[in-house]
Amino acid sequence: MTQKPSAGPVAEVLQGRSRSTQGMFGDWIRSRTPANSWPVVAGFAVFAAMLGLQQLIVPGTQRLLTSVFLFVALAQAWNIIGGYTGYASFGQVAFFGLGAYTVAVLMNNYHVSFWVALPVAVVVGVLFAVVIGVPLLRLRGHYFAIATLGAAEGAREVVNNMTSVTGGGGGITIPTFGSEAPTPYFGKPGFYLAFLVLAAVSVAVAALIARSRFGYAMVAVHEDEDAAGAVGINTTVVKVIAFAVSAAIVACAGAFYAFQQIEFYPTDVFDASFTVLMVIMVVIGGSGSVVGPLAGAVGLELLSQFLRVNLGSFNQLIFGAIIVLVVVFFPQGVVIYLRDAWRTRQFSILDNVRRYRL
Amino acid sequence: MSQFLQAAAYGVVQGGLLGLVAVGFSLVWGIMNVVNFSHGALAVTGAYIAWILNIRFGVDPFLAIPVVAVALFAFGYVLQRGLINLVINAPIFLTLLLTFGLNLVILNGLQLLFTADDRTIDTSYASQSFAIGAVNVPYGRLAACFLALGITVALALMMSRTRLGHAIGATGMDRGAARLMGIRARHIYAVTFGIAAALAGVAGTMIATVGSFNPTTTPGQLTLDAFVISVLGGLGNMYGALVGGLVLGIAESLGGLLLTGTWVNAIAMAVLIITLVIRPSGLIGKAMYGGRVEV
Amino acid sequence: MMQRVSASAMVAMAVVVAAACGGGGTTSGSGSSVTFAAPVSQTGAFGQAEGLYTLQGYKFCVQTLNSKGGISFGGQSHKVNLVTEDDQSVAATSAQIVDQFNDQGDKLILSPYGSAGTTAVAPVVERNGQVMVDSNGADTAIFTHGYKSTFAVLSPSSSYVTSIIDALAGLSPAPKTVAIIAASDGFSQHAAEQGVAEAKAKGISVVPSATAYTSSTKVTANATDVSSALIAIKGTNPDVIIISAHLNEAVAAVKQASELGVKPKDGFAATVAPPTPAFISALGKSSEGVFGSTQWVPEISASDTVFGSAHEFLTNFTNTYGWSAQQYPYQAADAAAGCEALALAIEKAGSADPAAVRTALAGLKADTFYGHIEFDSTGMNTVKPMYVIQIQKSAFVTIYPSSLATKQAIWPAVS
Amino acid sequence: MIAPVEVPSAAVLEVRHLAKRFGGLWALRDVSFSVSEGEILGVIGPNGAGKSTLVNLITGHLRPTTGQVLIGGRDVTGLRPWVIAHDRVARTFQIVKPFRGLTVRENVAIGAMHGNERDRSVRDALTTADELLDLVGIAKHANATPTQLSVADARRLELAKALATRPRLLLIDEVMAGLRHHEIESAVELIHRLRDSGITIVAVEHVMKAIVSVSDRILVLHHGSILALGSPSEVLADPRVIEAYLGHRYLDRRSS
Repeated sequence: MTQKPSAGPVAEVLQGRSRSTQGMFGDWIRSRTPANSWPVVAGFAVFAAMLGLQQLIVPGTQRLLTSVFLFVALAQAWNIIGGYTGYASFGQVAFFGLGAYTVAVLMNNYHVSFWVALPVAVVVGVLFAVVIGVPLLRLRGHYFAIATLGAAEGAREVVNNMTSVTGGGGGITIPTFGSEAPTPYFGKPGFYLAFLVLAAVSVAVAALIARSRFGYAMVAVHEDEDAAGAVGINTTVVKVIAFAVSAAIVACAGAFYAFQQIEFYPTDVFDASFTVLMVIMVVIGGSGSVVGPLAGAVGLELLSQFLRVNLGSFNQLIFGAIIVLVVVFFPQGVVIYLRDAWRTRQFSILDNVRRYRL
Repeated sequence: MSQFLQAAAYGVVQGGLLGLVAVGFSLVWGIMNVVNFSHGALAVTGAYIAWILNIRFGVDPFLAIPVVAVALFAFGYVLQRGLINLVINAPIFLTLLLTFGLNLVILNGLQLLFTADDRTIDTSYASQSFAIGAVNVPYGRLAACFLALGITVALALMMSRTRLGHAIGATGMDRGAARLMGIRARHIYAVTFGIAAALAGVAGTMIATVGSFNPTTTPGQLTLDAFVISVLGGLGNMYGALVGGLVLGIAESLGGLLLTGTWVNAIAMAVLIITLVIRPSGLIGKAMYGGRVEV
Repeated sequence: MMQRVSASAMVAMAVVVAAACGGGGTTSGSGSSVTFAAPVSQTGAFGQAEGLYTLQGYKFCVQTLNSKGGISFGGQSHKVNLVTEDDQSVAATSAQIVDQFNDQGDKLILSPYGSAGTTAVAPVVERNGQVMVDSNGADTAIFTHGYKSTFAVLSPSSSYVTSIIDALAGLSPAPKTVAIIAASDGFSQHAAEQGVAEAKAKGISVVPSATAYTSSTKVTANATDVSSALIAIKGTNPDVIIISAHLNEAVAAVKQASELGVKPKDGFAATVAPPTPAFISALGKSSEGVFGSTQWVPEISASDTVFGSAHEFLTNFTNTYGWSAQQYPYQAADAAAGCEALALAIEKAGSADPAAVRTALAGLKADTFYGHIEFDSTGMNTVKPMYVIQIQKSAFVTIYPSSLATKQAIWPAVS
Repeated sequence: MIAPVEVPSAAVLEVRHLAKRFGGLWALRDVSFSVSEGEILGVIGPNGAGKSTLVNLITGHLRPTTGQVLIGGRDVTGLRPWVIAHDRVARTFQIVKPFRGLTVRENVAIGAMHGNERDRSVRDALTTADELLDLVGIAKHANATPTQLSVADARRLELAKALATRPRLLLIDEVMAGLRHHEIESAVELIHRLRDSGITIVAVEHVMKAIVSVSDRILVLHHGSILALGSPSEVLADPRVIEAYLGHRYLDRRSS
C-alpha cells in the first residue's frame, strides 16, 4: 500500500533544492534582504556625523554625549533579551557592576592593562549570565523580572562584602596617575570615542541579530515557546544566548564606565536605576525594534540632562510627569507609533489613547 | 540561645509588618496584573497624613488609620480611573513605566512639601517592649503584626463572601467575561486600586509609628520589599503577602544573626531566588498568575 | 491640532539637544567677576536635606563676600559668581558636572555634599587642573591617592569617633565599656577603626569585641534596620552604644534598642546624625541626652573679617534661612568655611588662576569663624579639632572640649 | 488488540503502553499502536477522549506517566519538543499558535530555518515559505499578520509552518474542525498529496466524515483507551464504535 515518493511538485518542494551550507554565521552576512539596506547606510552616516561632531562641540557636551552613547548601548543590550526575546530582565545592572569591578580589581590589585581586563570583564559577565540564566530563564514575566532583580541585588551584596578583594563599602580606585597607571587614562575625547564605538557596535549587533535566523528564533520564543519548540527551536539555548549577548554588551559598558569613573562604590555600579532607565528607554522608544531603543535612549537621556541642568529641584518631578504622559499617549512606544502612523497616515493621538484604554 | 529566640521573635513581628506593606501590592498585581511601582510612595503619603494629624491635632497614629485609609482610597480610585485605566490594554510593562513615572511625581512632590528630613510619629508606647524571659517583644511592631493579620483575613473574607469581592475576583480572572456579566470593569479596577492604596497608607502609618520614614529612600525600599514578598508568597492568594512577609522577616532576622548585618539583603534575595526556582509561582501562589504576562 | 503633535515632537527634540548643551548658569565672566562652581544635591537622597544645607552655606558665603565688595586682588575687587547644578545625589553625575564646568572654563570648584560625591570628583579636578575645596567629604580615603588639588576644611573621618571617646573619658562616671555599631561605607568604617584605637588608649573596652564593628555589629550603609547588630550587643550591656554611620542607622539604632530591650547603662552617641535638626525631628523625646560629634560649634572663640565671630555667623545665617539658633545644620557652616577658604586663598595668591590658588591653599594658615584652617601635605585639615554636643531639651549643647562647654553634660543620659 | 506488524524497516511511529495521568484523571490509558511509512492513520474520538494529549505526548510537549514513544525505531520518550522535531516529526496545534508579531510568510520561514534540514539562510527560508504558501493556498496573505487570517486560513498556516520543517511524520491536530464542506474536500485532497510525497500522517479529528475519506486506517479513542483500530469500513461496522460514538438510535436504525 505504501508508495515510493513520486517526483510530483510537492515532493520537489519538500525535498528542497540543495542549498549552500555555510554555518550560522554565513547567513548573518547574506541575511539582510537588499531591499532594506537603507538602515545600514543611515547607521554609518550617524556614526560619521558623531565622529565629526566631536571636534566642534559646544563646551560641556562631550561628556553629555558620552553618557548618551552609554545609554544607547545599554538600551540595545536590554532590547535583545527584553524586546526581542520577551524576557524582561530586571538584573542587567548585575553585569554592569561585575564588568566594572572585574576591570577595577584587575587593574588595581594585579596591575593588569585595561585592554586585557576588558575581555575578562566581558567573559565574567557572560559566565554570570549563563550561570543565573539556565535556572532563571525557566521563569516567565514578572517572576523572571523579580528573580533577576534579586540576582543583581545579590551580586552587589557579594561585592560589598568581599572587602579584601573589592574594598567593599569603602569603594575601589583604578590607578590612573603617573607611573603606576597600567593603562594611560583615555581622557574625555578618548571616552567619547570608546562609548561611541560601543554604542555603534551594540546597534549593529542588534540590527544583525534582528534579521538573522537567530533573531527570528528569539521572536518565536517571545511569541509562543511551545510553537517555537514544535518547529525545532531549542528555546533554552536561544534564551541563554540572548541573555549572554545582552550581558556581554552591558559588562563591556560597565568596564569602560569603571575606567572613566576611576573611583566608585558598589552602590554606584549596581544601582537599580540603571536597569529601570534601560527598560524605560526601550519600552518608550518601542521594544523589539532597532530604532526604538536608539530613539528612546537618545531622547530620554537628553531630556533628563536638559531638565537636570535647567530645572534644579523640580527636574525629577517633571521627568516623572513626562514619562506618565508619554506612556499614556504612546502606549506602544513612540517609534512604533510614528511608524504605524506614517504607514496608515493617522496621526491622531486621541485614537491612539482610545485604542488601549479599558 | 536567647539571641536566637530574640532574633526569631523580632523576625515574626517584623514579618507581620512586611506582610502589611505587601498585601496591597499583591492585590493589585494579582487582580489587575499591574506592578505598582508607586506603592511605596503611596505608603509614605499615608505616613505623612498620619504624621500631620499627630503633630497638628495630636491624633494617635492608630486612630488616624481610618482617615488615612479613606484619603488614600480616594487618591487610588482617581489614579486608576483617570490614569492607569488608560494603559490597561497596553503591553504589561507599560503599567510598570506609568507607575514608575507616578512614583517620581509623588516622591518629589512630598520632598518639596516636607523636605527630605526623616520623620517619625512619636508615641510613648510604640518603641517600648515587654519581656518574656530574655526575649523582648516591641508593642508597636506587634500591633502592626496583628493589624496585618486582621486586614489580610478581612480582605480574604471580603474577596470570598461579598458581591464586591466576587466582582473583583471575576474581573481579575477575565475582564471580558466579567463585563458581559454586567460588571463595570473600570469602576471595579478603580475600587481595587483604591483598596490597595488604602492598605499602603495603613502600612505607611505603621512604618512611621515603629520606625522613621523620608520621601526619598523609604518609598523605593518599601516597593522593593512589597515586590519581593508578593512573589515569595505567591499571587492569587490573599494570604500570600502575609506568608511571604513572615518568611522574609524571619530569614533576614536569623540570617543577620549568623552572618554580619550587611549580608541581610543578600539573604533576602537568596531566599527569593531559591523559592522561585523550586516553586516558580511562589510559596502558596497559583500557577496561573505566574505565566500570563508578556512584554 | 493633535495631528501636528508628532511633528512638533521632532522640533522639541532638536531644541532639547541645543539647550542641554548650553549648560546652566552664566559662563565665567573675565576680569570683573570670579566664579565658584559647585555640584549640589537638590533632588535624590540628599536633596532638600544635607544637600540643601550645603547649598545654603555656599550661597550665604558668596552673598556675604559680595556684600563686602567681593574678593580684592590685582588692585581691583571682584564680585563672586556662584554657579551650581543639581547632581541628583549621584556621585557619577557630580563628576560629569565638574567636567562640564571645566569645559565652560570654571576652574574653582566647591565640593558636592558627602564622601561619595567628593571621591568621584577629586580625580576629575586633578586631571582638569582645577582646584577644589572640600567642605563636606570627610572620608580619609579621598586623601590617600596623592591628589594635589583637593583641600578639605573639615576634620577627617578619623576624628569623628575619637572625639566622642575623648568626651566620654572626661565624664564622671566615665564609661568602662562601649559597643560600636558601624555602617559598611568607608567613612564610617575608618571612623570606627580610629575610635577603637582611641578607646584602647583610654582604657575603655569595646564589647562584644574590638573588631565587632567589621562583623557582627557592622550594618549596611543607610539601612533602616540595625536589629542584627543590636541583638549581637544584647547581653554584653555596654555603658555606651556608639553608632558610626549616617542619619538612618542612628535613628534606627535608638528606636530599635528600646524595642529589643538593649539599653546602654549610660547613653547613646553617634557621628553625623545628632547635630542635625532631622535627628531630633525623627526621634522626638528619645533623642534627649544623645551625644554627637560635630565639625563646628558657635562657642569657638575664633573670628574673621568675612563672617565675624562664630556667634555672628550663626545669627546671620539662621536669620537668612530661617533656622532656629538651637537647631542649625553644621553642614552649612562647613560649606561657608570651604567657600571662605577659597576666597582667602585667591586674595593670598593675588589671582584667580587655579595653579596660584592651589599653592596659596597649600600654604594657607587662617583663623576663621569655623576655627583654624590649615592643610597638611595630603590636603587634610588635621589641625581643627572636632567638638561634641549633647541634645538637651531638643537643643544642641556643646559639652566637649570642656573649655567651650556652656552647660554640664547630663550623664548618665538614659532616662 | 492488533499486534503491531513488524515491517522490515521500523515503523515511522510506534507507541507502546502509553499512559498519562493529570492528578487523579487518567487522560490516556495503555495505548499501543504503530504507523508504517506513507500511511495515513486517522485518530477519532469524542471531546476529552485524549486525542490532543496523545499528540502532545508523541511530540514531547507532555511527558508520559508510563509507556514509550519510538520514532523510526528510536526511543524518544520524554525528550524535549525540539529534539523530536529534529527527528523530522512535525505537528499543528488544535488551537492555532501563530507567531503574531511576524508576517504569515515569516511564520512559515521560521519552520524552514529551524526544522531538521535547515535552509541555511533567511532568504532561502523565505523562498521555501513562498512555495509552501502556494501549496496550502494562502500565498495571497503572505505579508498579512496571522491575526488577520480566517479560521481556515489560520489552519493552513499551521500546516505550512509544520511542512516547512520537512517532516517524514506529520501530526495534524483537528485541521478540519469548523471548515465548510468544500474546504474539507480541498483539505482532504491536500493531505493525500502530502502523503503521496512520502510523508506519513496521523490526522486527529472529531469530524467523522473527514476522517473516513482521508485515512488508510482509523484508531478510535474512548475515555483514554483504544476502542477499535482498523480500516474505515471495519471500524464503521464495529458495534462498540457505533454504540459509543453514534449512539443507540443509529445502531437500531441500521439493524432494523
